[in-house]
Amino acid sequence: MLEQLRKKAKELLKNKEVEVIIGYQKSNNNSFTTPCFIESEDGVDRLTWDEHCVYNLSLYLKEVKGKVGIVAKGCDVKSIVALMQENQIDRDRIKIIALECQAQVDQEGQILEKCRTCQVHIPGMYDELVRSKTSPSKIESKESDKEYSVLEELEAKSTPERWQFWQRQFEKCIRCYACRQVCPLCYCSECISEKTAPQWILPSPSLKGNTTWNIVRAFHLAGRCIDCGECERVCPVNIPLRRLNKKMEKEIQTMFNYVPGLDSKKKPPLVDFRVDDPQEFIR
Amino acid sequence: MKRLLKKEELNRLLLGLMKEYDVIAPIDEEGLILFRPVTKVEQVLWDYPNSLKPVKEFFLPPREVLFQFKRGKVQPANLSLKKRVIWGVRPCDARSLLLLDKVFLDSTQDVYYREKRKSTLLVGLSCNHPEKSCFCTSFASGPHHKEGMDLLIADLEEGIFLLESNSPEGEQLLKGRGKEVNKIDEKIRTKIKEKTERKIERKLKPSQFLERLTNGFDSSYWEKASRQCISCGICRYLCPTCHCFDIADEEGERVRFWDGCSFRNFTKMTSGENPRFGKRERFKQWYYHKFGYFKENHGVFLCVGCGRCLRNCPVKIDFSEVLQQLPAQAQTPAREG
Amino acid sequence: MARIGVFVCHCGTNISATVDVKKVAEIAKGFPGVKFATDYRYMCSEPGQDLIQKMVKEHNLTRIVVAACSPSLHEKTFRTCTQNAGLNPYFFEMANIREQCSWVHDDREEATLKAIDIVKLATAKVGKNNPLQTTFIPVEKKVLIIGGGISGIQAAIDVAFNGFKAVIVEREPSIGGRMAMFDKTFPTLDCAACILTPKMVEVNQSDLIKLYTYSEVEEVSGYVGNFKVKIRRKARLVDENKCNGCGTCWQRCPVRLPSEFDMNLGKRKAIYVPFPQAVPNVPVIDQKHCLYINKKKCGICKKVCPFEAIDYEQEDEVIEEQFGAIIVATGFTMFDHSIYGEYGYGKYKNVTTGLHFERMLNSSGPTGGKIVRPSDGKEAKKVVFIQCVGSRDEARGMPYCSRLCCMYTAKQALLLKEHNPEAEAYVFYIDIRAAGKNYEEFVERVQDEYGATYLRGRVSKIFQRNGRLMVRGCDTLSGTQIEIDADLVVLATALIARPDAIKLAQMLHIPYDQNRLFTEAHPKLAPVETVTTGVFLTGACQSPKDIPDTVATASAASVKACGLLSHEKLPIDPQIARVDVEICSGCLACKEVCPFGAIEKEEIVDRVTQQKRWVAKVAPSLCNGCGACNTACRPGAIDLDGFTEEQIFGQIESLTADKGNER
Amino acid sequence: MENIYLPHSAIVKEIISETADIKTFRLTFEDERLQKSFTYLAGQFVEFSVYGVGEAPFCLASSPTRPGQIECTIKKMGKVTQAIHDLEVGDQVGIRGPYGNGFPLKELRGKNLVLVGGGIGLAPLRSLIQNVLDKRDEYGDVLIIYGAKSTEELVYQKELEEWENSPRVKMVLTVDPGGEDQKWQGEIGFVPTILEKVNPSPDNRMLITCGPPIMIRYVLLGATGEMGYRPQQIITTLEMKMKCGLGKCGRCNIGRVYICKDGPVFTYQQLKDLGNEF
Amino acid sequence: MNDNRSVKEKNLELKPSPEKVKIAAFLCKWCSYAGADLAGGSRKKYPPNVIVIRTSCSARTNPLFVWKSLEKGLDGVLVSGCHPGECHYSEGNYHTRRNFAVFRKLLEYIGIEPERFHMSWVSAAEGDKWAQVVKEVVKTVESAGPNTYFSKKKEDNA
Repeated sequence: MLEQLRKKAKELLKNKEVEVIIGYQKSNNNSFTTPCFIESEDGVDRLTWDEHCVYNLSLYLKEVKGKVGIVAKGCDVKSIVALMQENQIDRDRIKIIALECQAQVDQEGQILEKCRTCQVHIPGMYDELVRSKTSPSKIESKESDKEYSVLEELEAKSTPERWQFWQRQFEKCIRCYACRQVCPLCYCSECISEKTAPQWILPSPSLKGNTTWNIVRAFHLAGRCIDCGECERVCPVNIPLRRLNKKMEKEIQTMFNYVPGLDSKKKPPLVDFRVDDPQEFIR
Repeated sequence: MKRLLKKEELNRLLLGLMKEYDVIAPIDEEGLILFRPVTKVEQVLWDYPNSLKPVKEFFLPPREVLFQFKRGKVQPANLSLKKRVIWGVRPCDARSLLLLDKVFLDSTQDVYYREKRKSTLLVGLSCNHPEKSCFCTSFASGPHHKEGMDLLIADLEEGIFLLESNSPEGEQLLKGRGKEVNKIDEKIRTKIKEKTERKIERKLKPSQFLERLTNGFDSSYWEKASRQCISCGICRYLCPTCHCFDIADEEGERVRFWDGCSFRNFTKMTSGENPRFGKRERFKQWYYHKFGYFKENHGVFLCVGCGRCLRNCPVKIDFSEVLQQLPAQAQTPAREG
Repeated sequence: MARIGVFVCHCGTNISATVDVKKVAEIAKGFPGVKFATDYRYMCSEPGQDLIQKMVKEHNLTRIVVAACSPSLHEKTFRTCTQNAGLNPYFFEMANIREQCSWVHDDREEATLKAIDIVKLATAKVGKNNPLQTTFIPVEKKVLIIGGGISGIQAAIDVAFNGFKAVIVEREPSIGGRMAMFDKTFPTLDCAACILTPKMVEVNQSDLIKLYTYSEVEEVSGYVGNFKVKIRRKARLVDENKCNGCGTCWQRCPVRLPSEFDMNLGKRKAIYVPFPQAVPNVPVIDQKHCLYINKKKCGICKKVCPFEAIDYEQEDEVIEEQFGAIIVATGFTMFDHSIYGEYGYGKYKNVTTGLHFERMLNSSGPTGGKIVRPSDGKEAKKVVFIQCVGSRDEARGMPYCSRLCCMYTAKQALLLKEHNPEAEAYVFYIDIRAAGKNYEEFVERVQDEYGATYLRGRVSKIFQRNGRLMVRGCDTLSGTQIEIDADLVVLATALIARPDAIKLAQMLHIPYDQNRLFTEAHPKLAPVETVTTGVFLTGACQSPKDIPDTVATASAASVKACGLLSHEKLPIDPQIARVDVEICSGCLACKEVCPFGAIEKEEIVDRVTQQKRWVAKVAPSLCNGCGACNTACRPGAIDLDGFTEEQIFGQIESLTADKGNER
Repeated sequence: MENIYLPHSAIVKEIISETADIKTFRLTFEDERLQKSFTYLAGQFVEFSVYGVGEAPFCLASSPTRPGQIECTIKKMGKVTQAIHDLEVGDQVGIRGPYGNGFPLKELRGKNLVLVGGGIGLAPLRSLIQNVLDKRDEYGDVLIIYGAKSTEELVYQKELEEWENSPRVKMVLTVDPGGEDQKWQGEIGFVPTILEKVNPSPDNRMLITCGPPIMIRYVLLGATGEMGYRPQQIITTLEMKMKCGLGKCGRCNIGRVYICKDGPVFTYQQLKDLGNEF
Repeated sequence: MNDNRSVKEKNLELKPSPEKVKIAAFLCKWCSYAGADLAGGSRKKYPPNVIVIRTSCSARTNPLFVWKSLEKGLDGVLVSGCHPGECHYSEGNYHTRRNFAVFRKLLEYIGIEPERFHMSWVSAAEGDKWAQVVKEVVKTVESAGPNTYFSKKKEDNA
């Protein structure tokens, strides 16, 4: 697969279809895989592809100007679709080199939770597709592979227990905003957390400020988050952020039968409505 | 003064400290290694790489109430603090406090910081298994340095520890404990010291940093180096020497809390002007402040080589690489990246 | 900080009865920014408003809070008063301590505490009000009148008389509505056609009034002064311009069908005019029953028509026009009394309704004016009238009185005697409602001169006994059970709203009540207006009305509409949305949720990066100020004046000031 | 040991509204001892606190040579300035400072001065002008060039006349093109162009300029261009976001210096040595 | 709220009895606010715990206002608007319905008792329904007791 990727990348650069390609590379002396920006043909050899390419490169699309090539997994493509839905990128300046991806692993080599329930091993949208020759080795499925099993444990708890659990988590937050900066859908030039008139969110990492910040973030991603899992990966204090977004995803799917990142023509759920939307909770 | 103690003697020392002081030590909290107040010896971790959050958090806390105001009256927060001991500080963190002292204890003393420094004893633990990302040796420090500590514990393996005091209070703690240290112990200790220092392969040559930075200011190198950065606050917050903070009024209190020059509104003026609007300028500011301006003003780099920034960067930027590959002379733009 | 003046109103005793207004004013002095607080018996009165203007000068106040009734009553009054005091009219807030406090609580202590909170809320909000300037929009000088009955016709005539253009949209092939079906009208016994037809002709001949008959309103958008309305002109299959109504076609048409206009007592053809004096006098082809349309046979009407006016291929046509104001005159329909099994409707042919009787009375009606029994066509001697069929019947969800059935039943009893002196009229009633001018005298005359027997009581059952229709009821005055063998029974069924009233209300965004009757802006102060500025109500669609009231409301509505149109341009509410382009990142979520399409994409050059980027732009004339965009906008780049984030925030903070987060 | 973050409470004695969105606040410290002992230099600034809202730095517009109240001229821009503009006479605020280095009076002594101000930039210069006028003979002649966007935005209108008729002081007022109204007799044009038009000779003269960054940039270019001023002869203030005022919070760090501690007043030469971040 | 004005304040504090729950009601001015007025007009009595904040449309009520009210200590929040199809702006309440259908799940998920947040459709003609809604909401919020989310534990800032 790697040679195909490099060949395609070289082609794109050669006939000037793109000015830069955002991809993955092994950083030279240590074993880390990191994002990279290739601008010349012979730089293409730095491109790599393995199960450590966890980064969602679509977060760079808004900053990098001009014609851009991007190496993308299935989940990354979903976030590109979501960005198109919200007029943040125009499709024809982007060339997507999509890769069939079985699963990515975390630092300890465990398969990421999101990959267990992934339905886009073959990405939904692309300009070039790189398929893997070998038949995909079946990941041994665990019973916890049902789509929203990650939520069951917390949903089973009582309300006060849930409040204790989340207060415990939000207390750890140091407000480094890595969860916001890494998220491709958090593209606002001035985030609501920076607003002083009115001050929606207390700026210091107090319990009250942290709780409000995490609630605002979860609500602002409701119906938009495509579960690339980056926020949870980068959180230095290991707050289970994915569980917040996954809960929103689950509720929106059950109520409005909408899954984000699949159709760039569709209106995101919270700016759309149907006359027969559920309203059993309204007196 | 140097003494040799067995493990249980060390534990007894720790227990004694717990009676007299508030003891803060590294514990494992849901997989995170953090310094937390401890009451039981078992809680304390012994073999751990380094804590996630540096001990800076006990002197320049993530959030600190400067004063409260009620009905127009200003009530400063009470500064006096029960005497405490931070156990298990790594040499790099201890040294970082000395650097912070240069900022907070200069001519205009920061009262909050000073009270905390005065009422805290530092009992360090030297490193025998440094991380791949550690490079304290490149910045006038080392796995066994006792700079900035009151007492340093060196683990000679097989349950024997060589304790060396580095301040009168340290000596006070050590008096009448354990055995004399003889030549062989000294030799074992220096052998272990050199062995660990050799383990640190990541070597930097900081000498040319200042010069390369000064004339590389406008180089297009920074455009390439900063591209990968997502401007979050992790490297700034987890760095033991980064000391920038913000002040705001929150519900009846004026609070000071950590801030980072990586954020766009760090230098955004109310008029909308922002000298460091772009990601490139904000990325550069970290390097120039730590290895340029601080060096020029205080003659020492604002870095202790603890490696936290390398370990925790979400996009794995290796900042030591960024510095190593700093071009000697000014770069002409758009060279192959 | 703004210098706020708080004025707490007693409203006579409406507020001061349960709220300690003195204490509220006293405590209001302590709220942030309040420089002056007082209480007064009638703030909305002349001296009350003078008090405000005097205090503004004396204490150079910059913001006004009046704690009194609901803003829907006097917000306008006090805004003008604030303006006259030299301040921006939007530096004013109303604290509703009457409808939402003094009237709904009886514990004086709690009511006072709540009033204090409400006033605190208002002072917090007013402190953050921005000075808003009203902006103006051009007005389309044309009125849309939905419904061509007497109310629509009268409204059109009055609008034209004022020199403005009017367009009547009537669903039936001809205007005239219900009144065209009547024979005589009470109390003067004028012939309905004689007073209606001239008005219909006047409407048809006026060059300021355009008629769209056999048409319906399909879609309404825009707002006062600029309504964009789509009208569907259903295909008549007859070309209006060519046909002069000579009638050859409907004489030769072979298909005979029951005529709805004659309540199915008479017949009409497949190509027909509902009634002789129809305006426009142009027939329409009933596509369901026309032989040519269904089976491609016949086609006689096309052959015989001297002016080739018949056009089987004619299609529905949807036209769009601009209007400055809309008058709703859609009238009423009759209550479906078949649910009263005891009256045997459907089982017995001779049980009919008032409208049937009216058609029989009418000389151009199906029976040529003779009152007969629909079962066998014989003359009806004994006629029993039953009042309140459907009206005043809580169990059937019809609590209201239809107001005019007593009168037209009395008229019908009188005319029965006139047509056939030997006939006997019996009227079962609960209470006679004859409150209009000369109404009571009219009913007295029917009873004395014309000998109609009025029986106070309800009818329990109508049944057949050996070929005779028996009406059993009681007469509570004499306390006896009565049975009358009647030739004919006439039920005075209730007047109810049109079945599609809700669809129209939603199209026009006007509220309606549980009886599906359109709700007026205020029963006493604004009976012909609705809360949606520019939309007016007349006639029975608002509540059952007889012809005198209908004509009165029609003239009232047209004056109101013309009042709007007489302005060169109309002030629009400045409480609309504003975009802060510094913060907007161009995701256009606001554009998606805007019901009025008031937000468009705009490319600007960023002040700092000098690069082009997309932002949202609000069209002030289209924005109605709903604020849906504020919620959809994540970074809070769009704000709605009048209900800004800061204002609502300030209110929440003032509400929770004593909740301990102010350590 | 004095807590550097603790504001001293002061009372607003008088509020003069200069323009639609600029007001001058006259303050005195609540405790008399501090009121007497509080000394400062022209060009220094204080951190102005409105409790519950926040804190922001403002230069002292009054001069140390005129003891009594201290004055700050503040333009309504953001949350804190909005709250300040809402203050009433008699309200209590917090003041800490003075911070910053202030104008180098020693170097200015005996020299002719040209003061170039733009909009609210005249506030720090006013402190210097009053200082110079109170010790008139220690300085050469004084030329004041002051401009604003429009006539309504000129501050200290009363004092401008007073300065004009004080000894050996020449005053040139200007408004940006389009900002003039009928009654305006002064110049029309941007401040840097007017400066080049008046073209004061650089010998034995120091140029001090404060105002919006764009204006300062053109004034510096113009002055060191054909007007022949050497960078050491030009003094300006640098506008940066400041929080602590004591070089701790890292916000105002440019090059080796902290604007709040080592500035905000710099000679153009110093700025040049700072490297081109500026 | 700028506190330093209190030196001058003559605040005769009428301390509200602590256990009385305090509820904010965001009412759309076209229907629910008018319905509340009608309840007043017909002298329908209901408990005084609900304070009304008037908004242009229920769609203007940002769910984060609801969180802000709970965060600042209110015991319950009610959002009320026009019945679907009757919105003066034709679609406003449809958006409100979706926003809060999602937001209330988030609130419950992080541990806010469902009894604290309520929504209702009250038209301009439903005075007595408004009184009924208020009674029910006050009873339910009282069952959840006062809001102690942020007041119990003193935030540590070690």
